[in-house]
Amino acid sequence: MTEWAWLLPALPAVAAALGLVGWRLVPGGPAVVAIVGSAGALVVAVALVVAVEGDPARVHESARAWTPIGGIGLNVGTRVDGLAAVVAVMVCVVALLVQVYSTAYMAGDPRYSTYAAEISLFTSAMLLVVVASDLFELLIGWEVMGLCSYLLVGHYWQTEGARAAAVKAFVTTRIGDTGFLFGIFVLGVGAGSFDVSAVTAGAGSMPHTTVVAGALLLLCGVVGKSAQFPLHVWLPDAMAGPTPVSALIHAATMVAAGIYVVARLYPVFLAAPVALTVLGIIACITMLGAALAAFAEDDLKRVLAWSTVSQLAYMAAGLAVGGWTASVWHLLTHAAFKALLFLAAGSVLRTVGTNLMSEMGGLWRRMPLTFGTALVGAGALAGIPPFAGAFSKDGILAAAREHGGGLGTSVYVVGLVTVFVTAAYVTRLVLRTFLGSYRGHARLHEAPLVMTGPLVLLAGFAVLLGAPVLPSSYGVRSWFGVPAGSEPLHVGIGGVLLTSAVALLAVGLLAWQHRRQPATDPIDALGRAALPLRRAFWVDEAYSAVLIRPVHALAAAVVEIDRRGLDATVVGTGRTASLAGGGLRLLQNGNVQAYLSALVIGVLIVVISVSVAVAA
Amino acid sequence: MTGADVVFALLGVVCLAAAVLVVTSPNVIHAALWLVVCFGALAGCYLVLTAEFVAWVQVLIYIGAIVVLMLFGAMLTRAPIGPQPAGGAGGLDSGNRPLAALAGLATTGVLGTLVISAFRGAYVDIHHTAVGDGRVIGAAVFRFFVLPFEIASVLLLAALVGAIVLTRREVSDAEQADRA
Amino acid sequence: MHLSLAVGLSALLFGTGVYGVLARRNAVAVLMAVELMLNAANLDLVAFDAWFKDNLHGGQVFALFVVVVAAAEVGVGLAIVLAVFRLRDTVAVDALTQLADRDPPARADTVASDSAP
Amino acid sequence: MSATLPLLLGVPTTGAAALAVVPLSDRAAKALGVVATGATFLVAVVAATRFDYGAAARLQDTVDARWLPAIDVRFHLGVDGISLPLVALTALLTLLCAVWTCGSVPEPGRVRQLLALVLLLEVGVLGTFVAADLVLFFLFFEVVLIPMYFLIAAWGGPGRGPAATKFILFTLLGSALMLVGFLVIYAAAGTFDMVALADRHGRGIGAGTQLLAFVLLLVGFGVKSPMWPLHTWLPDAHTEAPTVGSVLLAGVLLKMGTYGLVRVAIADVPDGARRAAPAMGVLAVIGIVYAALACLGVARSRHGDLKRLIAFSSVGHMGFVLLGIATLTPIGIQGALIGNIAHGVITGLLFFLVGGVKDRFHTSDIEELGGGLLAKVPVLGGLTLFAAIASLGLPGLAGFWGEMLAMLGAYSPAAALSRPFFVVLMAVAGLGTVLTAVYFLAMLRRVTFGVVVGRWRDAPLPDAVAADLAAWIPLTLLALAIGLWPRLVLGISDAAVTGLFR
Amino acid sequence: MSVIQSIDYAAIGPPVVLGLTAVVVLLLDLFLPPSRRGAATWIALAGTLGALGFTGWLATDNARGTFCYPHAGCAYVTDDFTMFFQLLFLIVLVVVLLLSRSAIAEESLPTGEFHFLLLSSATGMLVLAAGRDLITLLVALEVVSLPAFVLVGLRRGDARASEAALKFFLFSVVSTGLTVYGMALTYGVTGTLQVDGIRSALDGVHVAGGPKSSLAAAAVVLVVVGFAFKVSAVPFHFWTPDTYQGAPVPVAAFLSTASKAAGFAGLLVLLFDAFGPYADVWGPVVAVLAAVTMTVGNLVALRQWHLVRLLAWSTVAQAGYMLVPLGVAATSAGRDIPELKSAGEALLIYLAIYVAMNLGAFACAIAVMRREPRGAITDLRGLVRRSPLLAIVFALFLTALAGLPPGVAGLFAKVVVLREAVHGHVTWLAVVAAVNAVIGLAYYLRVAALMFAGADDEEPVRAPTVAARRSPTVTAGVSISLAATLGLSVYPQPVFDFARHAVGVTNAAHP
Repeated sequence: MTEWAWLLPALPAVAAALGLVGWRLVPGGPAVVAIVGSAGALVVAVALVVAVEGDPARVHESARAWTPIGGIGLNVGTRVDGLAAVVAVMVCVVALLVQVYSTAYMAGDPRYSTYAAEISLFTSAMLLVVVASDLFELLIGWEVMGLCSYLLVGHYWQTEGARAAAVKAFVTTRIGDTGFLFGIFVLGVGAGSFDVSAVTAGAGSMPHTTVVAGALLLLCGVVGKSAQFPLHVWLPDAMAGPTPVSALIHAATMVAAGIYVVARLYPVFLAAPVALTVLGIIACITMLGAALAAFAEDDLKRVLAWSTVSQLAYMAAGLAVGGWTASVWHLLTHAAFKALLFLAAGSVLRTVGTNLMSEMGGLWRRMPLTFGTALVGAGALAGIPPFAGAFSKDGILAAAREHGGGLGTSVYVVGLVTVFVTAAYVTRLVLRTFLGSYRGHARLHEAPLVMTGPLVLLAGFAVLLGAPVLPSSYGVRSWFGVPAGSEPLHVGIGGVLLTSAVALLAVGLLAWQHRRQPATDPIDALGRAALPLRRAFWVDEAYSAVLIRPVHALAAAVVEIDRRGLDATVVGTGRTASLAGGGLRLLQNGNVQAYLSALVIGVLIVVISVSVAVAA
Repeated sequence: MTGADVVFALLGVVCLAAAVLVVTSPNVIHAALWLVVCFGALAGCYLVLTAEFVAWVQVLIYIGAIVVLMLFGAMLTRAPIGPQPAGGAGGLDSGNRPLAALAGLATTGVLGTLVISAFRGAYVDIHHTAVGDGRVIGAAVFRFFVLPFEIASVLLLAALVGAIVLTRREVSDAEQADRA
Repeated sequence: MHLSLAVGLSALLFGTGVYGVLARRNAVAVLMAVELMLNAANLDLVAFDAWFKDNLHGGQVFALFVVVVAAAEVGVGLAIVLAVFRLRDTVAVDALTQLADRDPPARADTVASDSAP
Repeated sequence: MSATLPLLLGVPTTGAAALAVVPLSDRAAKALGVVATGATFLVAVVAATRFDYGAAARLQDTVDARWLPAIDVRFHLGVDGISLPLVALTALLTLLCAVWTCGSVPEPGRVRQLLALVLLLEVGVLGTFVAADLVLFFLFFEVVLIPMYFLIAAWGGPGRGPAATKFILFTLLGSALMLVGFLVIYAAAGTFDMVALADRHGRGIGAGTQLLAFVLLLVGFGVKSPMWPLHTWLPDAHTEAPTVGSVLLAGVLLKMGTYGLVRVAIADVPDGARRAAPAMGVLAVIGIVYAALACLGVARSRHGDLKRLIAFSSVGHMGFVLLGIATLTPIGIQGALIGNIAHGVITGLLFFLVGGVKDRFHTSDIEELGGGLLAKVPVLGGLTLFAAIASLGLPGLAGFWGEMLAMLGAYSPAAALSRPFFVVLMAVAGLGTVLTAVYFLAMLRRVTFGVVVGRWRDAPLPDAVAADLAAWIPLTLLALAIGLWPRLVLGISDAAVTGLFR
Repeated sequence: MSVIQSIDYAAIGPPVVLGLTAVVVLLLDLFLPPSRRGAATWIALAGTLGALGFTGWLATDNARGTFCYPHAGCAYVTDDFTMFFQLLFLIVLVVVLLLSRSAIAEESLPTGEFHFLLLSSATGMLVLAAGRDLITLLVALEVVSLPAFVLVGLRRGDARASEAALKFFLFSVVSTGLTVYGMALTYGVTGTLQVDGIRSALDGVHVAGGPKSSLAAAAVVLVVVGFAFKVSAVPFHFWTPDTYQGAPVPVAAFLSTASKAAGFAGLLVLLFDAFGPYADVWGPVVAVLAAVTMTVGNLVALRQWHLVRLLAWSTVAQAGYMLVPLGVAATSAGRDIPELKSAGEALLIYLAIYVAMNLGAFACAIAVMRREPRGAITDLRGLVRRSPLLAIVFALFLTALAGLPPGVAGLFAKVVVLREAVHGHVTWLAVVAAVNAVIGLAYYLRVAALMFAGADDEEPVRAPTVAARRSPTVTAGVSISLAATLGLSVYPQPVFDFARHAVGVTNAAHP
């Protein structure tokens, strides 16, 4: 079966191509094309899971020669193991649900066909990352995702915000991707091959500096794609795109890719502990900072975006401390509840016509189904049992505790603090959106079935992926081939209780505050201290001052230099020649005596010089 | 220092002085006359150097023909008889004099130094030399230099025709009348 | 006699001729100066001939040909001078500057701007 | 001895002569143009099918005839794995140009002369790629100058005169110095035969001579490529040239420079190359960053011209090609070759698209266009988007491989070169890739996206017509095909490139 | 020993035929009615073709020498070198005769005298190329020059013509003065006037060194002046633009091709043969002069507005290129015998190609200026619409002069001379020449571009000033030049071979 894995990216890719240029030929139009593509991929993915499930650690590779690149050759093909198969299923599920959801959400959009095709391409690219057997093949998927996020974030390109956000998303991730590319160089040259298998197998025997450099460079790409500090700035802005796209980006593709690649190339990182430490530090900064920023955000989708940043940091931190299984599990649970939250948010936004929570409130009455499913998502995000997030998150914290040392302790402490902040902003989100009284003016109504259906389905996942899959023999541990050297999955009652207690403390605090002052935003309670949070610690401003404006100034300067400097030199040379011609021309003044003088003097000079030269 | 040296030196002084006057005299007619003196002295020099035939040719052709031609030329171009203010409009010297002086001095200096240092001590034995009279030179020309002699005839014919074609004005007008 | 005398005199004459050519403005006077230059060469030729006792008499024969050349030159030269005089009413060589590198006549002023690349 | 290559040169020559001499109507001229370029393309295809891919390092389909024994010049033609893709690209682009001309003739018309010049240009470019004798190479190298000059000077924009002059003077300066370089090689090696010279790998040529020759060649080919800071003719030439001129200029003319560097400079004076490579690498990298910044400046400036932007982007892309060559590794050179092809395809497409924009909007000024291309002319806008994305080196499209391989080459340069130094160059080049993305996106943001400004909102502007699509679609598909299956190019050149270092 | 030198009349056939033709034309002119004087062209052409045939026959024959000296060497030699130049002169003469025909009629030049003078000058050239002693060279040089002065000044009503003639004349006589003085000094140093004799004598002088060697060096320079003047090398070039502009254009064409080639013939004989031992002295001088000449010529040409003056400066620049191969003598490697030989070969090749293309350019200029007598380059604007073929052909010659395809011949020429420079290790000179090629292109191209440019709005379209009919002889002249240029572009090998044989016989073989 695994030799058919190429169908995984191929089916959505075909759907994308058809959707772009040929959807008119397909009965049912673009929606059918897109849904069939995703569904087909899902079928393949499920089949793959079935195929590899017996021995998830075994790698099924099927590759063929791709191209020679000057002495060495590249291969192209698929590389399927448990991890890949499960993540593929996750991707396909979310993608399919998003496609289904979009048929309603994007109804009436004149560019729906393009939109659906782009989502298909997005899915295809992510699946290519998942199954790629070659690092450059992986890179193709990796960057095509960047392109798709650019296109989809910029879907509403009539608006300035969407255009800016799209560019920001692409450029920021591309900065990281450059490092990623160099990381591929380092590892591929070190291993003598760019096959994923060769690199992971060879990581241990490479010189230490090589593998550290390679791992650190790969991290650049991961940081960019998974929106970790300091390249996280694009993700909140990316909310300018349609909400289902956000669900896709945040749950199943793009940001997940970063974590997935670290998990996929874990032997490389294990061989380079320095890189893992760096990853841990970055993750700590990101998880807390993003959570705090989420707490101050008024825009519903941006709150979710910050939460994604924060949750991805959990996964990164988990990988950093060796909690491989927990991180990958959190990736899955997060995909479920984050997609759920976004789709719920989409359903809300579609009704209220605004993103701002200050213009919402009390929506639970009119949108009970949305509210209910959102509550499940919120619980999962906040880490409250029995929802899935609680267990996977605790797995990470447990791994950190297990890992110990400075890194482990830091991750554990920061993780716990973040649990508190997460619960706080989740509570705030629920309070400001669904509870209290409605502060806006729109006519509220529940979303149609094609939208609520996916919500309910995802809510189911958000529950089922938690405790139910934990202990059983078909449980989460047995889905992946856990790499040697990673921490085992330890989810204990004690840990879950502790995190739940921390989370519930935050929930309680907020609820109490809400009861006291139902009309005010909890963030206002912080007073002036909220300013850094509201401005997301001025990271954007710093970029603008340190990077963007200087580059723009430099660009303007280069244009000037080219015109005034280089080109003027060229033109100047021409002009000088012309002027010299003009000067020499003055000698040709028509006076033959002047000519003769020049002749005689010229001859004399030559005569003197040659006779002196001969005498010497 | 022999007598020949003395004679040659005296002639040389005359020749040189006349030459300087040729190029400085404010009157073109006077300049032409000084040219006669210069060439005459030069002919004397040739005689000292045993070049009898050349000396006579010098007298006949240069003094007899070329200088006379120049006198005619000077007069035909209405050269003012009598001294002219140097450098002024219509003067005989141009504004190029300083440069000319420099060039002239430098030429003399360079060439003089070169030749004198190259031929220091060289002595012309004028007493044991076949005198270059007409017979000797004629024989030399016809034995060894027939080719230049023949071409020289083309040269002279061309010069003749050229001079005529440039100076005859009326004919050309008549020609134009013919054509018309 | 010493060869230096002859060749020295020749150099002096040549220099004088050069001065004359460059300093005289009357074309006929310039011609005279040219004659001085040619005669300087002749003096050299004759002197060397005597010095070498050249049995081909190359120097003297050459001197004769120089005289011939000079005569032809003077003939044509004077004709040209006369032609110039007839059309210009002057024989001042430094006044003949109709042909020089000049700017084009007014109508063709576009050329100058074209020439700047 | 085979007739393929003489035909390859003969067909367009005949076409050019016929167009120049026979007073055809515009319609007939267009038809003849398409037939001639199409026939040339067919010949190129035949050459490609006859090609023995198993022996791509060997010069094939050779013609080798006595021509000027007095100066050791032979009429020696041949193709190998390095030149074959370029030959095909040239023939294809010229054909597309002829097709495009059927739909859109630049001012002031005179399509017959235009096509004659295009065909003459094709002769020069094809000749350069198949010449196997340095003097013949030089001859063909120069053949392109005059037609291109007239293409710009006669059919160009308002500033065409100075732009054309700058183009021709600049490139002639380069080629004149290049000729001196050839002669230096000849003086040392005693032959103009490129095969013999390449086989000899610079043996017996002194180190100083090699360096001198290489520097001269670098300047010569560098002007054509163009290498910073010898690029200043390019933006002007592109901005003023008509669409077909820009396409051919970017698509094939620039390739002559980098091709020459590989074919002559690296192959014949490898020791000089080794000594000059660091400097070349630095210039290449400066070019990359400089061009990117300049593009960004143009993209953001008040009155930026799209053609100028694309022209500057060529400087950057060719910077990658030059960097690849400077690494003196098979990987780098492979990168240079595929970069050449990719740039020809993608930038050719971009210039066609801008030509389409100009035909419709009568301006290529970013500010005047105002945005909303996707809304007003979706196909044109969408393809512009595609081409820009391809041009910024997105993996999976043709542009990626050249950039990637050049940087990979720089990561492990030839043994004689300083690795840390080249790694720094690689890093700076990486910065360039980011900046490249920045400016292309800035351009797209202002041009393809956004709302249609008032003056165009009600203007009846047609989207792509048949002739447009005929020119655009092949290039689009090619960009995709090469991007996904780079073996199309790299597979052909691999043996020949590794042969360079044997 | 006979009283009179023995003469091989067959050897001197070509100049004799030409000289006799000159006299015949002159005499016939006196007796023919004015209406029939046009026949002079045909007679002159017949004579020239006769001489050409004679030369052709001689060229296939073994080398001959006549007017020989008692011991060794001859004053007149018909080796391949001579033949190369004589054929060149005669072919140029044919074209110039064709080009002159309409000018003679339109500018009322005296027909008989014109042809006589032209043929006399050409006779001088034929002798110059064959002459191997200083007297012959000097007198031949004068025979070349004197009729030329008159030809330049032949437009008698035109003050410019006589001014041009006077400048040409004065420049020439001063140069001759310097040359004669130099020859006198050479005689003084070597004791002989014969080229081979000078060479062997100078060998000794050079080895001995001392003041005599210094003097010899000075003499070499002075002698060369008269020929450098003919080829318009800087600083002996000043007369060139003024004279060309004042002269009838066919005469300017003659001066810029045949006369220049004659100068090179003399230079080659003198520098390679007579002054071969002093190659280390003249080599650097020539190299520097070459660089300065092409640079000055090109730079000033950039600023010209008059077509003929532009071509004049271009010939100055081209002289610089032609001197480049001689400049290889600046290095010891370049003074290597085979190297010097191939340098001479390169010069001859360049010269042949130059003559073809430059003559073509002048021929086109004549054709153009029959309609646009003002001669301003701007008058060429839009020529392609008035006479497309002329415009294309003219552009071809200009690109050839610039050394660019489609003027492939010019490119070959440049390749050949640069090859010599590089091979002789004067790479700097090659680089200078290469840069100069660019400057040169700038003005050639400006002219070519103007011909193809559209109508200028600012300049009103003018009716041609002279209602010129197409002149068949001018067309014939253009055609011959075109055929020659194209032939040299496609298959120049025969000319290259000829040039190789021509330098093979010079004594460069044993300096």
